[in-house]
Amino acid sequence: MRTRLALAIPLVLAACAKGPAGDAARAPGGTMIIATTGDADVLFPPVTSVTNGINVSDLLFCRLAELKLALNTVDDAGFRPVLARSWEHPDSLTIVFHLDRRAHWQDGAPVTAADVAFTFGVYRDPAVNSPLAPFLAAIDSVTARDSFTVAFRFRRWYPEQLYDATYHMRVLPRHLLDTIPAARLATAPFARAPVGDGPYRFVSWAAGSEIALAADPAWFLGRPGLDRLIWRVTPELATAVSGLLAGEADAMEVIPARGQLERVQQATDVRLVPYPSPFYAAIVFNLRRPPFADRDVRRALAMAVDRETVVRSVFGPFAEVAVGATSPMQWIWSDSISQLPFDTAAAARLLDQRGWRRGGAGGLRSSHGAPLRFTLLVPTSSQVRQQAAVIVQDELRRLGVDMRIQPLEFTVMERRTQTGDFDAALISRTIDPSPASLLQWWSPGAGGNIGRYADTAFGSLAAAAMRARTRAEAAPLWRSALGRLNDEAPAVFLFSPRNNAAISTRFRNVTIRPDSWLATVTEWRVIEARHIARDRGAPRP
Amino acid sequence: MTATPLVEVRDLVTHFTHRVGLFGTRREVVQAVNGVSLDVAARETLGLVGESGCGKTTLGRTILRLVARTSGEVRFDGQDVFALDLAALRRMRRRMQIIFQDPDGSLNPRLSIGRAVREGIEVHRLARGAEADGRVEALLAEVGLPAGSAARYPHEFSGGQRQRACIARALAVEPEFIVCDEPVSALDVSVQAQVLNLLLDLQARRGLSYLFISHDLAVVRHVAPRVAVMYLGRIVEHGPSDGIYQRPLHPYTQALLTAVPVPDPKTKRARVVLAGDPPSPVNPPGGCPFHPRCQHPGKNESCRTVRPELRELAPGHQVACHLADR
Amino acid sequence: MLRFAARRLAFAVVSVAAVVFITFLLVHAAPGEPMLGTPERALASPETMARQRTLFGLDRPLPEQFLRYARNLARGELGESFVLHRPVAAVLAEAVPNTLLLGGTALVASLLLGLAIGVVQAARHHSRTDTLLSAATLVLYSVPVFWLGLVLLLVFGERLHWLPVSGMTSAGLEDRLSSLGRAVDVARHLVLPAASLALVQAAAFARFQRSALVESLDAEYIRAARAKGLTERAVLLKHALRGALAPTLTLAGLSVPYFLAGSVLVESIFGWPGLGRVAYDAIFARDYNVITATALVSGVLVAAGNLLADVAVAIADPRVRLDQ
Amino acid sequence: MSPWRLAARRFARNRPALTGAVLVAALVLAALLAPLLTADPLAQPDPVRLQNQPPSAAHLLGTDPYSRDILSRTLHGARVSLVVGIGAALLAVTLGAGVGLTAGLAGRRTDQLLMRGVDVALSLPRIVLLLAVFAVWEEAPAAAVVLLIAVTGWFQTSRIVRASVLSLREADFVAAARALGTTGAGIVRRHLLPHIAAPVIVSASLDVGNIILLEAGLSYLGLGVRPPTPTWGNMIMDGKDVLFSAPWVALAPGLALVLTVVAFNLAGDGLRDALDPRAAA
Amino acid sequence: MSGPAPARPPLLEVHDLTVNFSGSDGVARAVDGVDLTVEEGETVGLVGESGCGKSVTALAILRLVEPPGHIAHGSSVRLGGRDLLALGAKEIRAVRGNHVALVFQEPLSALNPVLRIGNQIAEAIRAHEAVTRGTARWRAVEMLTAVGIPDAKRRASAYAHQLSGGMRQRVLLAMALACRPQLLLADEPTTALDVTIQAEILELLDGLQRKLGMAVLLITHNLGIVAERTRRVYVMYAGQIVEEAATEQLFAAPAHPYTEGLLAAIPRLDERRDRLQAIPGQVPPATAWPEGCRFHPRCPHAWAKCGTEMPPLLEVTPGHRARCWLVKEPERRKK
Repeated sequence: MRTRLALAIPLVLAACAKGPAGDAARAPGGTMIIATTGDADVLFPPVTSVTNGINVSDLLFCRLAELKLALNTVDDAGFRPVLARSWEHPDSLTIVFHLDRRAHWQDGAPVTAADVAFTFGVYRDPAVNSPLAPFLAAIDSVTARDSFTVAFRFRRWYPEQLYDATYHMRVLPRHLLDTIPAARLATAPFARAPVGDGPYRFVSWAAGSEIALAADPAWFLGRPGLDRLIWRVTPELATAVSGLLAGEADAMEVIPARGQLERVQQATDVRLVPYPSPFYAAIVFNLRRPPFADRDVRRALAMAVDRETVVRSVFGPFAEVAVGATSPMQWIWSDSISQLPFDTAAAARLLDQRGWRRGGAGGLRSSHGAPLRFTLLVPTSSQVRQQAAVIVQDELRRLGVDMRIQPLEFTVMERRTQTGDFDAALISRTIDPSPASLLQWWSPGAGGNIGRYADTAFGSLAAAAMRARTRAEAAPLWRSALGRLNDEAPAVFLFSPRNNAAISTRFRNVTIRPDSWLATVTEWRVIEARHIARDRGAPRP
Repeated sequence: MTATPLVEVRDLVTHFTHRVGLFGTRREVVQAVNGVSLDVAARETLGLVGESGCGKTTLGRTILRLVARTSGEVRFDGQDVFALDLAALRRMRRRMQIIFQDPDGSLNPRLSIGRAVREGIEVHRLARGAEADGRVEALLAEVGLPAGSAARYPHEFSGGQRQRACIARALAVEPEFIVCDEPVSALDVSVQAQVLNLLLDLQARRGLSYLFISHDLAVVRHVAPRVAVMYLGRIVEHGPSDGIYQRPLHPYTQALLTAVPVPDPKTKRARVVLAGDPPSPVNPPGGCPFHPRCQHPGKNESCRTVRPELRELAPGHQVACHLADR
Repeated sequence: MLRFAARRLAFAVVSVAAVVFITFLLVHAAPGEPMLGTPERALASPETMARQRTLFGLDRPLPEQFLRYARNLARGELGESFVLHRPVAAVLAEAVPNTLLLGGTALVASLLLGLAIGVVQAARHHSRTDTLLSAATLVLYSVPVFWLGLVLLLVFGERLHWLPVSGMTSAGLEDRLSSLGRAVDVARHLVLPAASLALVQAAAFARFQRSALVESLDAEYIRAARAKGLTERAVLLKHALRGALAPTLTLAGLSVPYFLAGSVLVESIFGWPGLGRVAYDAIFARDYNVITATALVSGVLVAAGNLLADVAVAIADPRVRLDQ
Repeated sequence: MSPWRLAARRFARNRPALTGAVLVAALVLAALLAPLLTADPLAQPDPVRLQNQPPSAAHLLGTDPYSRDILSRTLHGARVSLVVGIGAALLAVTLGAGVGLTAGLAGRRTDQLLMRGVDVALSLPRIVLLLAVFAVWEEAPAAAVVLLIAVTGWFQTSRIVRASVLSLREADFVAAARALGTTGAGIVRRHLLPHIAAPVIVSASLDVGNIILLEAGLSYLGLGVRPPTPTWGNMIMDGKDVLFSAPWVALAPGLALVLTVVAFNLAGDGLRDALDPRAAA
Repeated sequence: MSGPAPARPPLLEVHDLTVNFSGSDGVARAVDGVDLTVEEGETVGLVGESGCGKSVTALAILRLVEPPGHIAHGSSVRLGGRDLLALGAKEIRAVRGNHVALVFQEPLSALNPVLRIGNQIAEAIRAHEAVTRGTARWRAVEMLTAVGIPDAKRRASAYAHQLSGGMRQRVLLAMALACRPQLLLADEPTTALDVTIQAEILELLDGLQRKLGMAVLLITHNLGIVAERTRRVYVMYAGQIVEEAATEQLFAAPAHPYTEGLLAAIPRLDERRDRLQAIPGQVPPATAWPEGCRFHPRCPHAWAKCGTEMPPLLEVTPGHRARCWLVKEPERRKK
């Protein structure tokens, strides 16, 4: 559905949390129905690309280690062990993981170092064509030292080695996959009915309708708190919310539309659980085209946009004005990052100075007879962005700038921005917990740098930040880089929505890790007094 | 037969193919006219009688080349009608016209009577402007329609008046020959007489020739001195009306004549009642086409196998029956 | 009869082939390309995309692609979904029965309801009941199906809690129910989406049926039936309805495209996992093989509807039966 | 009195039909005058504080989630709906009449070819095609929507026209015209067209409602005419999320839509009754 | 021909039957004060041109007039003394097809095209008699045989379109006679048929009538049929009976100028006429019957009184009545 503002929690792992509290193991489990607007694509982690595919496979497959709630991607202390009981850095280019011998596949086979090495091979295989392969470029090799020891060898040193080694890959069962040609892996039956090593087992998948998982009581880190997780696909957001309010479903990852949020706010059996979202939206200028090559024009446009109004109008209280190319999920987010002020007078002066003067029909600015006019591409799939564009259009009109909105279908817009055939585009960027993702979008030559922004000052600040040994050292450097980006205005950073999960009040112990909302679901519990039909009883044969 | 026939029809055959069944998966050939020859002289009326489905209407339309013939020949004033190119045909059509049975269907409901009559005048550029208006008025008056009819539409007239309008339309191009295809059978008795009288008056005044097609033997007798009787696409008897009506030679004609109820309670006649329905023209019987229904006591094998040709049994009186004698 | 059947079949094959050809051209001529992931996460790098194009053969000239597709199709292979990483046949095998259940239920329900309303109106035609029903069917006929769906959902699902609002089954309860319980559960889920589709079409059928009946009530044979001393009920149901049934059945057969179109909207609103959803998602994801295959299936369904209409008419009206 | 005037009189006596016609006229007028009567449908006076306001003196039908005036948008939406509905219907019947006429008049082979083509076209799943085309169309201006709906919507009309040409060809008054020597073109102009006009007008007027519904459905799916241009379909979509808190947002365009379609159907039914040849006799 | 007054009341006695049709052009009085009687076993003709009201009269007898038409208050139709117009819906249904049956003009349209003909006959039987389906079907076949349909058992399962026109009319007769009615209303039963078939059907009807002893009201525009088949005749014009007489009397000495005109207007098979005597003008529309005598605008003898005063049915000779002032003032007849 076009209203699906999909949430895109990238590649994070779920569930591999620490062992259960003793009392919870004996408590009756219960069932959680998760309403969602989209189905999963495939449950094979290397190629899974859709939010729900990732969410589900996150619970089926484990990582070596897992980020803690704080999402500190730099320090080893930010991670907790999962498949790997422990790890060490014998030298600056190597990490050696010692696997937990209790870990086993759901068919009984143990999880071994050979599985890890095999997994690396699969992710890097061009025939698999995993979109995650580029993130593993810094890893040279993965070798099994013995059955339960595996060594990662890096091409160069950098502080986020552990993050890259653990975050992007989920370990796969070699013994079930090594007979399948690499090109067929994504379409093999395994990819739709996988056997994993995570807290949940795969039960069933009715395409377009429902995916069911059941707790693995023998999971090596302890039985999860909920017996069953069922994703229920309801393409229409309003219907999904209705189902939630009617008690047909228990939870939604995010409610992206303000009107629907307000409905949930008024409900008594469902509460909103806010958490930072992993993305931001921005109007990206194409610096290859005339008016935007001029830094002052860009700055003037940025200053003319009242981002506060945009955010309040589109989201009400449910979003933040973006402080830059980041989201509150990242540890670099800070109000201290320098931003251009909302100052229409200054913006007008700046444009006047650069020769864009009012005088055309309708008070339009022009320079040498050419009106100040551009077209903004907006995807039809995102209602909030369309809404934001309309408001920006109105604000720029008051400045004498004619911004035309061209709603385009997502894939079409993607093509146009990739090939540089656009003036400006209102894009949304999904980001990793690691600030290194900034470079993916804003460094020269990066595939995601659609506006062709190139700035050595920003580049060197980011490079310095990448080399910093600790988070404390890196944070100010990253913030300066973001400040520089704001100042250069290759884009107007509009907002970073605050996600709101909607979760039935039947559940307690609910915590949400921003990059992966079900990461701690093994800890969630149903309040016993509020068990309902689907929590009780056993399946009929 | 009269000298110098205006219309000569020789061995005319008209077959239709049409599709039957769901989605027309099967073809049928309807042998509507199956080898007819006849003549109509100038200023003469030839009556053509027969029951529904006998092919009389198709014959009339084929003569005017409104329907494609299968074989045979039609000559009008010596010219082969089917050999004419389109322009010549259009010129020829000025001279031969047709009047249909159903005055509702033969007038375009969306054209005023005046425009309908005017159509022929315009097509053949016989007059234009006020002169054409005058002609239309005169024609409408000639057929007995009240003044002011020209501006009115068919639905504002009664059946008889509409038939008058049709006659006026046909007369507009000043034809010499008119096929009258059941011109009065859709009309009420009292009106029927008006129209028949009109047709006879016009013939006398304008020197017209008619091929008068009807299923009503009494009407044909009234208008036509010469009559042809048609059965299953063929002429089975042909001759002067007095002869045919008083001494019909073909068993079919005999049956037809006795079947007509006579409006006189005192006449009681012996009736030849036929058995069964006329066979389908898709599949006409071999031999004499009438033999399956024929009540003639002398019916024999040759009736079933040999098709009788028209024989002249009295002067100008021909009959296609093996058994007929004078 | 056999020749007729063969002709019809050949004709249906040609129709479907045309559908496939046109759709194939359209979707391949479209800008954009198969999408990995959801719109909001542009995860795939340009290199990944390029590799994908090669893998799917999308870098080949269009005629070559079409020939390959046609060859595969001739062998009964529908190809693979680019986005879902599975055979298209499997995708359809799951979706089509659900759509058939929804559309079939809606068709039958709308036909029955439409007939009933039409009969009531014709029986009392020019009465106040007739006028009221006429107004009601006119309005219903003019309501957009998605609007009706939303209203039904909000009123009967969310406000009154009478019926479930989404999906085909009660999540989490399927394996707790007996098979009868499961059937009842599906039926309950079916009510709202089927009603949304059926009500609008029932109005169409009713309007049509009413006028067909009123017209056939004018027929001489109706007067003849009354003159025999038959009851009004027999006159209406046995004589008038039989004669007026054929056109309505034709309309029912020809209404397949309506149900297909409606299913795109209604399946979205009620989360019914059917063909309409598949088509809609595939179009936005540029999942070429799935789009073409949904068009193919739709074409087959429409052709089947047309055929059914013919058969229904042949049964209802002896005049169009093949002559013996 | 000419049959057209008779039909007009019958129409004028038909109360529901007249109501429909008056409504249609009022709609057309309102749509034409929309720019004069109402504010800019795109203006957002205060997108933070004036969102989803209930009807008030300033905004007679309230405001939408962008603080835009719903009355203004509904009236401007009428422009799109009417242009699309009427435009596509006219174009479709013109196409259909052209093809039907050609098939009816041409020889058997052309006729067969065209009609088999139409049969095939009729089994095209229109919605799938429209979805596909609209999805690929980068920007779908109203003209494109009109064109596409028309191009996929003329098949039935062509059948009706062809059937009526075939039966007219057999009519005695056409035979009479041929017997008078009227040329083919003259027969078409004088005798066929006026008769085909009636069913074509009826089919066009009844089509308008269906096309408006179709366009609304496409808009609702985010296809068709794109935002921010107001169409009833995308207005309903805008209001869907606030259906409970601000029902007027979706209600106004929804009611306008139903009313318009009802009006066209009433008028169309009336036209059919008025032009019915059986009644015209 | 008028015999002595019958001991019993006539089988059918229609009195002052008036049927109005209200339409947009005002009220049309399609049937206006018609009186007629039919004795048991008798064949009576009702003759007139289209639009004169003869078919409506037949329908009104069985109360089959449909809106917008309605039978006016004050009309009465008595069958064996029982007023049909006062019966309840159920009772009148028991009369239809049972005591009084109707045969229509167009056999194709009077037969339901989608029902087998055997069924249509059987249902007429089952509407009035408590017989099983099987019995009814068997009797239907019997009826079909009685009306001269060969191979009736097989034909019973045919549909109307599979039969020829003559066969269809036989089926209609079978349907009408299935319950052995006392009175048959035959509305132009042969008009749609060819003369040879018409003769067959009329012969058949004669035979059946004699066999069943029923009365027939034969409605037709064909004076030939009237002359050959009826004993008494009513002539209708513009919604009224204008003349009533024994058939021989009517043809020998018509009293009403309209009857006279009709007789003079038809071409005759048995004699050659030079010129037909046409009745001038048209039948007026039912919404605008002329004042006074309705025939006066077309009447060659009309004088002032005819335009203002409507004549009643005046007795010419016993049993012969005409609605014409000439009966009283014969001297006004123009030669």
